[in-house]
Amino acid sequence: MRKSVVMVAVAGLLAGTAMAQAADTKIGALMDVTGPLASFIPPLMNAANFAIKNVNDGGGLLDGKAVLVVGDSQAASQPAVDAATKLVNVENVPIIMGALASGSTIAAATAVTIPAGVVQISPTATSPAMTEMNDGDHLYRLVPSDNYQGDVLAKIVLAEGIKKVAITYVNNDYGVGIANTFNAAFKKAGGEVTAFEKHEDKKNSYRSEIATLAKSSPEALVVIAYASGSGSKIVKQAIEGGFFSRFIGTDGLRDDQLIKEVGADALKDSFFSAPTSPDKNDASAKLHEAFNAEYKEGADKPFVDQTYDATFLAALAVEKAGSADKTKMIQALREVASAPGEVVGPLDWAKAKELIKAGKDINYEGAGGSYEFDANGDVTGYIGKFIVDGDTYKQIEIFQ
Amino acid sequence: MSGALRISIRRLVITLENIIMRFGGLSAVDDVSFAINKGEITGLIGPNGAGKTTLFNIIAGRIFPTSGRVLLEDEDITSLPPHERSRKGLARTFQIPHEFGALTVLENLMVAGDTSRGESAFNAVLRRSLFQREERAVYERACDTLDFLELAHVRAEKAGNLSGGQKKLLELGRTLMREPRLILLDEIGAGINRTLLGKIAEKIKRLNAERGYTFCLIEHDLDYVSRLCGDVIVMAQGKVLTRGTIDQVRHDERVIEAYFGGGKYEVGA
Amino acid sequence: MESLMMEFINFYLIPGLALGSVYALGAIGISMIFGILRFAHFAHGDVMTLGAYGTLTAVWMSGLHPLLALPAGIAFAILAALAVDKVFYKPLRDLPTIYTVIASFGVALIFRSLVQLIWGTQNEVFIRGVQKPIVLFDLIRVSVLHLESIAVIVLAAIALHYFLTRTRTGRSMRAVSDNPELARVAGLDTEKVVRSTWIIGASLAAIAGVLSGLDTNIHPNLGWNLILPMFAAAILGGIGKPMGALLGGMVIGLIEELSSYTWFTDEPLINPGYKTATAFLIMVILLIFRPQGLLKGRLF
Amino acid sequence: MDPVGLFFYLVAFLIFGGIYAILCLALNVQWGYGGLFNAGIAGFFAVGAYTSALLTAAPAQTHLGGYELPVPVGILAAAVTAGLTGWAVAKICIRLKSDYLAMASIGIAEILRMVIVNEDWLTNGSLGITNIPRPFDGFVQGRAADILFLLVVWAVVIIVYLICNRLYDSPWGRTLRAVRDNEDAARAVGKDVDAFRLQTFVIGAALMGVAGALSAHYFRFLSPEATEPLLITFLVWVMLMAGGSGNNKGAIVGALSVWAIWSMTEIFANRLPAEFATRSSYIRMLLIGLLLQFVLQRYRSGLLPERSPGNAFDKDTDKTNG
Repeated sequence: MRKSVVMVAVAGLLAGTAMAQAADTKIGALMDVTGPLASFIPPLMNAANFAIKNVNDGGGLLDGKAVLVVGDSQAASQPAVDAATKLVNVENVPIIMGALASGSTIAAATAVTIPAGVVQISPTATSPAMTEMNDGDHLYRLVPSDNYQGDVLAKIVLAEGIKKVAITYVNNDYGVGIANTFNAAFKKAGGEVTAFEKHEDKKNSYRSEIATLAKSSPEALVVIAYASGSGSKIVKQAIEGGFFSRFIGTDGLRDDQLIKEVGADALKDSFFSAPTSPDKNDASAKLHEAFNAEYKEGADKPFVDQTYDATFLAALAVEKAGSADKTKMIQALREVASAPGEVVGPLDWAKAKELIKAGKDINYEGAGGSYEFDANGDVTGYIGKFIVDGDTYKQIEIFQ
Repeated sequence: MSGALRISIRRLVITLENIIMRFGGLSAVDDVSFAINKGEITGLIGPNGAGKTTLFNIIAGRIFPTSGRVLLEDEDITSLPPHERSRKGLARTFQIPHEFGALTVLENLMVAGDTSRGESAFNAVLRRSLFQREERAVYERACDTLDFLELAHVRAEKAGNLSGGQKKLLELGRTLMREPRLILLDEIGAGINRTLLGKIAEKIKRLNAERGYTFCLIEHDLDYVSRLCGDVIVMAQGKVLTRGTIDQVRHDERVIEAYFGGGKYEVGA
Repeated sequence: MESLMMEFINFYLIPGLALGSVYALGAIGISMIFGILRFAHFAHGDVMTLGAYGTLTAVWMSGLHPLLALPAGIAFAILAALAVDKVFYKPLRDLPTIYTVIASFGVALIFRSLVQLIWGTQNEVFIRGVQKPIVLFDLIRVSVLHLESIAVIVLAAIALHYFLTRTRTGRSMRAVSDNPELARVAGLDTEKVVRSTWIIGASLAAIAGVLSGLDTNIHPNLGWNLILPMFAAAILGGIGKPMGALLGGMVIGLIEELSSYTWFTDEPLINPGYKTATAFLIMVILLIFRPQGLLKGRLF
Repeated sequence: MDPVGLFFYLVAFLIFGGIYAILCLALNVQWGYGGLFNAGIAGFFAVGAYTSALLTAAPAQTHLGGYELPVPVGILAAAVTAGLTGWAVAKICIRLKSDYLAMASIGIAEILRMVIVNEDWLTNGSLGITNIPRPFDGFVQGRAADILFLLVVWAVVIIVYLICNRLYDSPWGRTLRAVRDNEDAARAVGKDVDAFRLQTFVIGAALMGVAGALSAHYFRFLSPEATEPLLITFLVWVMLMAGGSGNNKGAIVGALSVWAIWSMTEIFANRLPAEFATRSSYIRMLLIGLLLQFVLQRYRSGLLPERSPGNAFDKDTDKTNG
């Protein structure tokens, strides 16, 4: 019986592959669909699909259509490696967008994509460890390393005139990275940190932690956590207990979910940092409008911009390379992402395809930044300062 | 009590001294002292709840008495765990068959043999030649036991699939795998058919007569007891009521009282 | 001194009790299922999740307050529990419990996937915005929800106690839990007892799910994240003892909250990262030294 | 269809399959032979993984260790520390009965997970350990390195299989199965039940540690989600039940077939239309849950049920043994 299951599996595999048109080109995507980050994924999946849709609406990829093949990396090493193996070996994708969590991104890269010579672009992985990795130039990311956002956030907080804060951060690769940098930078610049405590994700009550954090009366609470995880609960319980009224968060907290759970009124003194696009670029607004027209909601969710950009960049790299040959992707990606070249933005697939066809150099300026990769595949990027405005967030300042 | 006078100290296998066993507020065994004679088949009878099985469990070490002492010949074994008593030659069967269900009949017997070298995980993996001789001896003893019990035809069967009577035989067989000094049989005849019952009785008699094995058995069927036991101990409500030959105890007023609550009946008639 | 005292009550004690009441409501079901059906029900947390989502749907459709829409969620959870018992657990009942335990693990996976398929993975909330606490005598600040939670648990305890001691089914349940062999001999209707167990367990789980959802938010992992502390609570209270489970839940909730209180120094007693570990530590210690639990539950 | 790609997928599939096979064999020693309900597999797996990673990784400021020891040393050390952890756990709770042991072992595994995630100085906490080498790292580059690693993994699987088989087919294994089937009777025939359980638990835990070490070397990266109980504990239980507990071949067959289902269902899921891109993953989990129920109800003794090892002496006596 088991044999027949395997047989059917193989048969289905062959049939499935035969179904895809010969001229279509696959783009791989590693998404943490199930597992602890599941609540983030639906808008991000829409973002990736939207990028592919834009490609296909704007003339398609190479001589056919672009097809997104998703692997479920479940925010853990083992499924990430398994999913990446399938993308690389079974689906033969020339380039991979993802994964989201640093852990699954690193595991997929070191065990699968680097040895196989496939370029991987993570939209969100922030772990500093990725900078020094011996990746043969195969691993890129679209958000600055934790070291960067933490530093900038420290500057933003001090610029607000806040000298004394308490910090709580979620104990995962995201929270620990940013919190450590922020803590160091803030102290170095003369700020005072009254408490620096990690917390577990997934708990229902953080009240005792918050009460402890509130000792020695800090002016504000820095919450480095996801809004759909512990972040909203902490903010809500801190307000209910009357401990804090002012919160400082990063991109993980800057989520409509927070406003949905806490309400805009309670957040009027709070501010947030998040990677953003340069000042004059209206790419973000443009993308959000189109995105919301397509999916009704979700453009403001964290990491939507970066996920869209990563997918779009992957497609651009393939187009630039002129074929789905994975060995050409490093050079092609660097060319389409960096200056010099004619600037293209989100939704501009037709224009980009035209330019590439004409042999012109292009420079993708995305909704989430301009993505000038350095030698390590990192971006310096821009960090925006956001405040709550009605049901959503408003960017009020940009730092580089 | 004449039996006790007959024998010298050296012929006692098990001696119980003032055994008391309390569960919560209840005394299951209340100050019991007796000895079991070597080479005999001693019966332990009494109505339900008399404390017979509790006493067996105390002798076998499955539970420890609240107070009192258990001697194996001259050695105090009161606080010895059951497996160490077993190694000293105290073998037992259980009221409800306790077979090793997923093991074959042959394995059930071999497990009970003395395989101390082969029971080292290290030897099992790296020094297998070390226990081959020991294993061979245990195997042969198991085969002989199977032949003796007429179970050889089911030797490869899983013990869990045997009939109730066959399981009882198997339990008996397990007690024979090491040289036993005393075999405790807890209702070996319960719930099995007449034919098999006769067969088991015959085996016990032969083991006693031919090999000189000592038995102590709990039994409800007094006819059965009368066929096997020269010496019978009667218990009721946690105490020893009397002791003697089966004919003596059958007509003892106190025994009749204990079994039937007063009426003038002959017990087991 | 007084303010310290108040701080303790407001921010550690009452939240601890509120958290404990969620654990307790879940643990009662686990304890009863363990006592009567003899297996660790790993899908119990996901029954909570179903109850919360069922209530949420009723709130969306009717616009009622979540506590008024609760019966819909309870009915949904009961239905789901009875269905999986019939289809997945009952065929395995005569086998070693490991089969049912593994089956319940699979059921947990099925429930969670269904919730993700039907309702999606994003967090949902019953009530938007911050609930301002009630302030009494300028000293005690309690959130309405916490009062509600504590009231619900008191009501549940009274109702359960009444049911178990005064009704025939309730007494049968206790009998089966205390001594299944005896109960079978006495000719109790085991299937009815099993059914009642699921009904009560699922109802309380649904209530717990809704309370948890009111306190924070509703998401597909809501119950799964609570399952281990609830097991700890059930064991703490003594398996098969509903009142013990209730007590156990309260104790676990309190200890989790109090473990990070600044007891002796200005630092939290235990690094908040280890908050959950305290529950497990208590469970393990108890299993070793007093496996029958606080209220002398059954041992298997 | 690219045969080279399929070949490398098969290689990766068999590496995972081999690691799961070791876990399954280890659980088979504990549950199949010994009847011990260990629900904390992930904990021993993690101890092994971290031990080997810390000993063999490149030096780093962020965590302890980084001694760059040879990988085989790391794997052996993993077996030792996981075994010691198993010993400590068994010392405390081996007397607990079935479900209680399960609860205690889950609790301990969770505590271990929290230690790993919280003690940054030791494990670099949630940021994890990078630059973990594979054996023979210098020899081959790129995808071909996977083939070499596959050989290493299956060499370990074969060694573990041989160890388990010898344990099974010995008085030790026989006694252990007797302890599993009936504790009281085992005591009554002179077996030190607690000692056997302790040994079983330690051996199983050590083998789980080996599997953990191999996975760390395969990923070259280790972070606390490696202890995810759904993927380690639960899946391994399903594999053993499906394969046949008490049967070593069954353990390997179970590991490979359940892993095939787990991994290959995604390839189908990818064939669904784009609207299902997110949902297909949930559907996949749902199907796995249902499939499990099917296996439990229809194949409850597993694909290859337990068999007695037979007796070497029987050959020269008679032929009744089957």
